[in-house]
Amino acid sequence: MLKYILKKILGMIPMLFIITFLIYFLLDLTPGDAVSHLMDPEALARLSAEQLEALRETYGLNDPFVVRYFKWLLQLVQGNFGYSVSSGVPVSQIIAESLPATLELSGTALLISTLLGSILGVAGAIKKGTIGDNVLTVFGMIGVSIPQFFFGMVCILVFALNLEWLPVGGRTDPSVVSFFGRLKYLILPASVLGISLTAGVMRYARTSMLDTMNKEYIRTARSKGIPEWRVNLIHGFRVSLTPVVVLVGFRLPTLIAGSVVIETVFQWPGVGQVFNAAVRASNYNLVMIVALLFVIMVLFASTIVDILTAILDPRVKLDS
Amino acid sequence: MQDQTVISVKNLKTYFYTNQRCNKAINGISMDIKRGKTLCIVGESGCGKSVTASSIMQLLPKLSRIEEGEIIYHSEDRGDIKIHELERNGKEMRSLRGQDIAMIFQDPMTALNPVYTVGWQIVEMIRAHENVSKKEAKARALKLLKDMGIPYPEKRIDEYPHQFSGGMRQRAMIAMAMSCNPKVLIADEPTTALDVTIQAQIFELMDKLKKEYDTAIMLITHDMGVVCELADDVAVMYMGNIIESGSAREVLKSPGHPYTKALLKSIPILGKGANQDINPIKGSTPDPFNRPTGCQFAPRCDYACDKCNEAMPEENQVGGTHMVRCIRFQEVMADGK
Amino acid sequence: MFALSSKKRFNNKLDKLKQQEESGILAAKKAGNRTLRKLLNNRLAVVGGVIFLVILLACIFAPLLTSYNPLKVDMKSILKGPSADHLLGTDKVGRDILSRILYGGRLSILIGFGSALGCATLGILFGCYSGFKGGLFDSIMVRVSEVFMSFPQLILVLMLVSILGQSTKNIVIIFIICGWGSVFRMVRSQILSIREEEYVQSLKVFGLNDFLICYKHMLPNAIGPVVVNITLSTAMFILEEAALSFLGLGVPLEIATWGNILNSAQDMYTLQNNWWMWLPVGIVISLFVMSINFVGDGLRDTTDPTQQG
Amino acid sequence: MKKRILSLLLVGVMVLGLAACSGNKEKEETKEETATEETKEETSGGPQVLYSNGGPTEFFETPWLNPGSYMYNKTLYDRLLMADSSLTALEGEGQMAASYTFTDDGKTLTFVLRDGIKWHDGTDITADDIKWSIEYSLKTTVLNSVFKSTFMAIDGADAYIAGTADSISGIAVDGKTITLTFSKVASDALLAFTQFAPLPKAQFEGVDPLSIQQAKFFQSPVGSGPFKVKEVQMNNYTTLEANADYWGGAANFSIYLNPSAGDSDANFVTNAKAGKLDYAYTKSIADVKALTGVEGINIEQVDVRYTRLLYVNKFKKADGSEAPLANPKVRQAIKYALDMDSILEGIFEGAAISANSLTPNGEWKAEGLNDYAYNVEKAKALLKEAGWDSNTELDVVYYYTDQATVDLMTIIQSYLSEVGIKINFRLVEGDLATILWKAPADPVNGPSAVDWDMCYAANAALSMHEYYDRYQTGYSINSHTPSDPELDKLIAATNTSTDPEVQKEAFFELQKYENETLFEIPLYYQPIFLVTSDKITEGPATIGNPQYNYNWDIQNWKLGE
Repeated sequence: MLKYILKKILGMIPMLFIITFLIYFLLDLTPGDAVSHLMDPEALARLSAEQLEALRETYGLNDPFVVRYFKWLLQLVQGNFGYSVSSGVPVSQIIAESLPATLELSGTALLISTLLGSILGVAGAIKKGTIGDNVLTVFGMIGVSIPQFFFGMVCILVFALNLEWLPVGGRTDPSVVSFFGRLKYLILPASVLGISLTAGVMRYARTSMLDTMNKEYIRTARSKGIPEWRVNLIHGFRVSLTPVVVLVGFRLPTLIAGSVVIETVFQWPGVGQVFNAAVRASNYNLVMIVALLFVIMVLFASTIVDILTAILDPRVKLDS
Repeated sequence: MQDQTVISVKNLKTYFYTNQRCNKAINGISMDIKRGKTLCIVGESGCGKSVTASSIMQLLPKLSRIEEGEIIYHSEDRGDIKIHELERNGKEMRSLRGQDIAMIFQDPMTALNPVYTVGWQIVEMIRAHENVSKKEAKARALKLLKDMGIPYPEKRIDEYPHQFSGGMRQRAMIAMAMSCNPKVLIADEPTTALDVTIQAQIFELMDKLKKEYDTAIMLITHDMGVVCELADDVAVMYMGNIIESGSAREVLKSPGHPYTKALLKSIPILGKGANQDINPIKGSTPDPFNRPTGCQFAPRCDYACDKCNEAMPEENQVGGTHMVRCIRFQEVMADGK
Repeated sequence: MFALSSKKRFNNKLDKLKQQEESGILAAKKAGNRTLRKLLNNRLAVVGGVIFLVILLACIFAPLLTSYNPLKVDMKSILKGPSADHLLGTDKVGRDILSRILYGGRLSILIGFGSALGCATLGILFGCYSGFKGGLFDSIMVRVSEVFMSFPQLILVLMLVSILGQSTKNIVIIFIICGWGSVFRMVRSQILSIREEEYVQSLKVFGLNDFLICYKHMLPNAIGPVVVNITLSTAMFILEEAALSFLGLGVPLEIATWGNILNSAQDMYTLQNNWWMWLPVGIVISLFVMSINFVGDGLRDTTDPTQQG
Repeated sequence: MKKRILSLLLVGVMVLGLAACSGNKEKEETKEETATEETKEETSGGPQVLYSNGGPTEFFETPWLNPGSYMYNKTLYDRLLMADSSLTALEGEGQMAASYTFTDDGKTLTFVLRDGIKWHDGTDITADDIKWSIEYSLKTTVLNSVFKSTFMAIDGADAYIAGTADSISGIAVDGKTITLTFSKVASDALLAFTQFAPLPKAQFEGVDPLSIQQAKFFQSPVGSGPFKVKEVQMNNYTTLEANADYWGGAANFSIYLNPSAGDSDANFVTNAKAGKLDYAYTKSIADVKALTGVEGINIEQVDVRYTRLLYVNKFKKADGSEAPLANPKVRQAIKYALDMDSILEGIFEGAAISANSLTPNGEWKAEGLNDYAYNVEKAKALLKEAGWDSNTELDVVYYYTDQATVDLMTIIQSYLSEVGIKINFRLVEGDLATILWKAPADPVNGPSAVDWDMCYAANAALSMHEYYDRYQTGYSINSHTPSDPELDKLIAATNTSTDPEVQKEAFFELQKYENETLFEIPLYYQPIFLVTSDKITEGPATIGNPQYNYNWDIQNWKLGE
């Protein structure tokens, strides 16, 4: 197992190098640079050309992008994540503030979608063809069929404004201290994001469950006289868990990137919003570090998926 | 004689409703499975022999059902149980499965759940029917594996099915089936997927079960060699009907139905040298959706005549338990070719 | 009570079938193509198919259904509710919403299908060959696809939009660049397993060249899941287009697409008062995407041989 | 059991649909009481809280760029002088300055600092802080143009900027008094010092003026105003507490800021309805429409110097061809072709006022200007006179991304096409300074260094000069108007004296010239809407432009239940 993980990590290094280089190159291609996004157009209009040049000089934006890339890489290797061009705040601090919010939101949403998706998928497979299957499928599909921001806004309108059960948005309020008080803020965004991710898990669970239910060992299990629910869940679902785990595994990166749309609609101070603003303002340092974290999480996720499949399915050997 | 019968099947009809069509898989069969005896059901593939086993175990697929007829299990303590009336996966049927009637399947490769250890699956079977502690159940499973002749059972019990060879896996299957010492063991072509040397070991093992545990065995096969070796009673099936049944000696010595005779002639007998003349049966089994009128075997039968095409021949009793469904059975028996 | 009747209904259905069989009706009926019949008796897929066709045809024959030009500004009739001449009312600048939904539908569906087909073609082209050929080409392609798939999609979209500029064509290109990776991986894994089949060895023995084996013989066997993927990713791309216009990155706002129409519903006042500006288009998008998903699911069930019934 | 769960789910979905569409009136009334109760029980313990927006998302913006557009800049910092609601400096007592004198010839200005005033970290506010603030701000790149023109007029400022002197000779510090001597007329001197917020010199040791915004100071500023920073959670919320020893009295409430970028707050309406917005301003008509009639929320329209216009590029094109809009007749035709009143009625429901000049209506505007009322025939006639070729395509650019702008562009396109002028419009992003405002090498006859024909933009002006100075020949960002001696003369006239009456006359002449030649096409004046909730029982005495500082003395407001 350890040998396998080491091999995977070594494999990651060249990938990280290529991807960060590509991101830097693409970021440099976008029109304008960090300076042109520093302030709103009217203020910018009042600056003279020399002042603009001087500003560019201070951020070292004038040397070719390859030089800038290696300068950034050098800094990274020394563990210095650099400063946000627009606010001067160290990038590590910005991430330290916004990452927990995204982890909390995306984490809960992933949990909701995995649980809900698996239950709906298994129930749909067992009750295939009946009305129940159709109703569950329609319910599962709702998430993936309605655009997220539209679904979010309607939920705010209904639950926050009309029915007033839940707060309108934001992550918390200084006056709210209890855990449940804070939880109240999480319910709406996490369930909107969760429901929109459910359909994928549901369909995967349903398909793999259908495949498993036709297998021989299910008939053997039934011939052993064990209760129907054990046959379906312990024997059936346990085997069809693997593709579901693979799908959820490949969704881990959303833990880092978060969902820009949900975070914007629900005023959630997550990485999604920060990253979206940073990319549009060509805020190099911030974009590179978040992208780096994202790519590490993607490669990490694929390793986790391999290990999990090996654990779940004894037939799969790790170092194959 | 009567009290020896464990399961009696009377005029069983099972129809399949897949692909929006109705396929009469079993068209009225009757048989008795007796304690300590091996009943062999033999026939080409597609004649409905596996469906019989599934009907008895109520393991039929969703889109099929038992139309008519009875399956009665004569249990010692709970009197006669009408299996055909039981709810498919109901509580009572499930208590029968595994405890009173156990079943092993054809392809050991896919019959065991790949993600659980062999030991775990046997323990699950034991604990499903008797509330014994996990430790005790595991000990029993270990003993069972040893009885079935699996080497190093202590190590093997915690291994996964894919680490077992074909023969070993079938032995594990039998161990599992026998874990609650069932009254009846139904084996659905247990050795077809195994090579010959392993086949002999499995049959030897089944014979031992019959003698030691007095279990009734219903063996389904398409290989006449197996029938000659193991069978106490034989039932030859063709297109959903039993066309000939009786004690092995009667049927093999003097087959009354052209199909049985042809089957016997089409297998090479060990040791009879290279130049045996083996002549296969001409034609192939007809399409179940447009069955020939009258005797189902008529199109492929050497003795076929006009009368054969009128109606399905009735059951004629020839001597003790020997039954033949052919109007010209005397000629066939006399022929003695 | 509910369980009993379903048992009874199940038995009646079988009795009816048995009765028909015995009377020989079923034997006479020509056994239609199995896949088509199975697709038809999957209720959801049929309903999905019908909705899909209705919306698609309405969009294609938009000129017949509405005489209004989707871009025509009419200052006199601003924010009018549904009325006789404007079936679904008008938006902030007096444009007829029904015609915008229909003409916009053309663009959205074009973007959805265009991108999905683009991804599929790229995915199949590379996936097939690299799965079959293996070797250096395969490892390079896998690495390239890994690069594209581990790219944070948002950053790719943001950058490409700002580089290429905002237009329908660019959006399709961007979706194809982002999406081909997953189809590639799926086709490649299919081909890897098909490659072991005997008939492929025999084709090689006959000396057919690689392309012929790969694309003519192996591809049809791997096409089932790809077709399903096309339908499902069409739905996904239509939603992505709507999300992009929410972030202000999608198709330029004045061009009518479903995403842009829905975009106008961003402020609470419209949500609460001018329901006709967002409800109809929201329903159309959801129905269309759901119908594609159901058809996709139906296709998946038919291409799966182990399915009974 | 399973069946019952399914039916429950179905009912749930139906309720969601129904509640979404209903949202009708009487539901909102009942909701209002519960909303205030909810906020009350939440904050019944500590002091009352005034909710507002404009909280920092990445940093506190330096007060030297937009002096009052952020709530925190208006409450954290004190200015030298105090302006009234029409932004004219009050006589006698100021904020930091106990008293001040400004000589009639506008050459010397002296302040006497109030004694005992302290920065929030307890250190004294000294005259040296003021001198340093003026000098240091000149070196930064983010300085408001009114401040810049005033400080550049101080004697010795040019030498300081050129680096030959290490301080500005014209600023003399003596104990509590600071005297400024001007080398040329600083027409907006008093206005500048009512808005310019001095900063603590000690906090900026070793900070390079070019990257002042990135200084640590602006993560949690030390100010001089009635409120100070209590807790900052970027992108989440920021709380300001009352400054107990503020000279003008201590407030009995704290301020809670929702984060929002610039002056566009996407969650303006949702927060207001949920009782989390007691004082804020917006320009978005959609927000205003959504909040009119909501109980407990009052909306005031404030007319401000904010004009939306079409800049017209009159330089020859790079490929040598004549600028299509060089001829004033074509520009007049465009103005006649736009039915501004019905456009504004459509998009802004009458909340915006059609414009005939850069200067909004009021005492600073000349009488009798031509309104160019909507007149298609006149427009067509002018175009025929100018020999307009109807298939030239004008390239119009804009940089706002909101829906209203796109709608406006679509409408302008359709009106102009009716008189035979074809335009297509595109969004520009990225380096706007070069794309929009790069001045040509030769300011007299070009060719133009930018490639657009018209540019839809806004002009927010603190002082009238910010409207017109940019059209002078050779001005750094004049990318559109070739040198016009008559125009230069009129603009220079407005900068000759600090006496408002003299300035007014000069502006009237300039506006008449602008009205004839239309060197730019003014479209409309956009008012700002001040949104306050009933929680503020005793608010500001008079309502001024919320984007600038005036004597609203927020620390003495009273908040009700």
